[in-house]
Amino acid sequence: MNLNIKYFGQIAEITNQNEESIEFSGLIVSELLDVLYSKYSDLKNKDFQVAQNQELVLGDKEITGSEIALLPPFSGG
Amino acid sequence: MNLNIKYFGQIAEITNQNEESIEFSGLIVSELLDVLYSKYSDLKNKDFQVAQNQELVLGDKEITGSEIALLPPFSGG
Amino acid sequence: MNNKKPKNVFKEGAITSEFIGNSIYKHQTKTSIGAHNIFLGQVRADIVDGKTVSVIEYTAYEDMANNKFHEIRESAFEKFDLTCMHIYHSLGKVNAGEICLFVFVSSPRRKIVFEALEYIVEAIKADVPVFGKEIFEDETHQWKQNT
Amino acid sequence: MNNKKPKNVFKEGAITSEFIGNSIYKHQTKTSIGAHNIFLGQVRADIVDGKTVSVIEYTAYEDMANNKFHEIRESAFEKFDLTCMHIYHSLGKVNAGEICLFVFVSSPRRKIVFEALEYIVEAIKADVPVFGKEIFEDETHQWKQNT
Repeated sequence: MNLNIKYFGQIAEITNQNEESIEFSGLIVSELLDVLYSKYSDLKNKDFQVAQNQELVLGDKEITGSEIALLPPFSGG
Repeated sequence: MNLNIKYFGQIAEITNQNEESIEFSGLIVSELLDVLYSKYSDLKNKDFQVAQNQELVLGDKEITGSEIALLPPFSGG
Repeated sequence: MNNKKPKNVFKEGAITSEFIGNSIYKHQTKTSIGAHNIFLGQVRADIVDGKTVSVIEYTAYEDMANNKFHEIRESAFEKFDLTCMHIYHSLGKVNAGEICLFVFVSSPRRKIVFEALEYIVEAIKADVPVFGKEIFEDETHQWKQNT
Repeated sequence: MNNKKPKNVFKEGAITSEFIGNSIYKHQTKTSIGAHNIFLGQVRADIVDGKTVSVIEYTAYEDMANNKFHEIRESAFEKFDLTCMHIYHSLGKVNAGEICLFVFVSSPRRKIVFEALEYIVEAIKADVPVFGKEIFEDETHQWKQNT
């Protein structure tokens, strides 16, 4: 399936873009991360969370095709 | 000795003045209160504290001649 | 200037929103501050036995009150790592909806301002000889009790 | 108006003291309020390895952030007897000394506002996807970490 992935903060500095489409044939979040790690090896050293449909998800969560975002540590306020 | 006594809030409504001089021959706060109770009998039903030299004192405190104040419950803010 | 001399915390009448805004503005040159916390006491139009409070008239044992405000101030600076602290309290008449108490604390970090502000406001309520006369629309009154 | 639709909490650039003063002013018609509590986050000119932060540039996952602000708002109204609640957060560049977060809660009684404000500010820091880029005077930067 075709996924739209958003990047923020220091994650977007590594990917060098704020968003992109990726063709994904796996099932769960950790498989998507493997795809991204192979594309952007510097991501491996970064602290981030994954949101799907604007909710934080863990690695075993099924990818539903909704909007995915990679979120570095929050630092509002 | 001659004492200057200040009244505030609902206490001043009973004494009908904000301050007065009283000639006092006793030693301690509770004796002064007896003098004031006999002058203003409505004071007996009122909740108040006594300050001497701007510090709260109890009935057994010696009267030193400094400024005395009768303070109803605080309600700042 | 002698720092030990208590400042006069009292202001005649209500504390305006312009005064508060201006006080916030003045802190923008203090760039070690990361967090401000502000408490505002506002006069409530309480309804008692069918009558509505329209004004609170504040009086105080002013000398003792300013000494108590000063003690609270010193003790808050000792307990908490505060950059600034300001207290203003109204005297005289303040209408329902207007502000009668303004407490403003600032610190590099937020956890400190929360603790400090609550400490200061509770101490003011408990220890400072200020007296509020709640005047109803029909000119009768009752004396405010803090709870 | 659909109350369930998240409002936009974000403002471009710094939150001014005039805006805050005006927001306080607007609450003077709400005469059931007895206590306001305001938190302001201000950008610190922190010094890191000899370099001074001059600006924080905020970005956010805006849709998710507004949803999270909305959830925090709903949960605060459920937990605490609040009359009003307002949250504003900056996006884009905010200079050292300027205000980037304004949280304003009001209630009939003071104990509630202290609890509610701290709850809301901590939830914002923990749950809302906002990212602060601390830009130094020499144009280099680091990413802000909340503590």
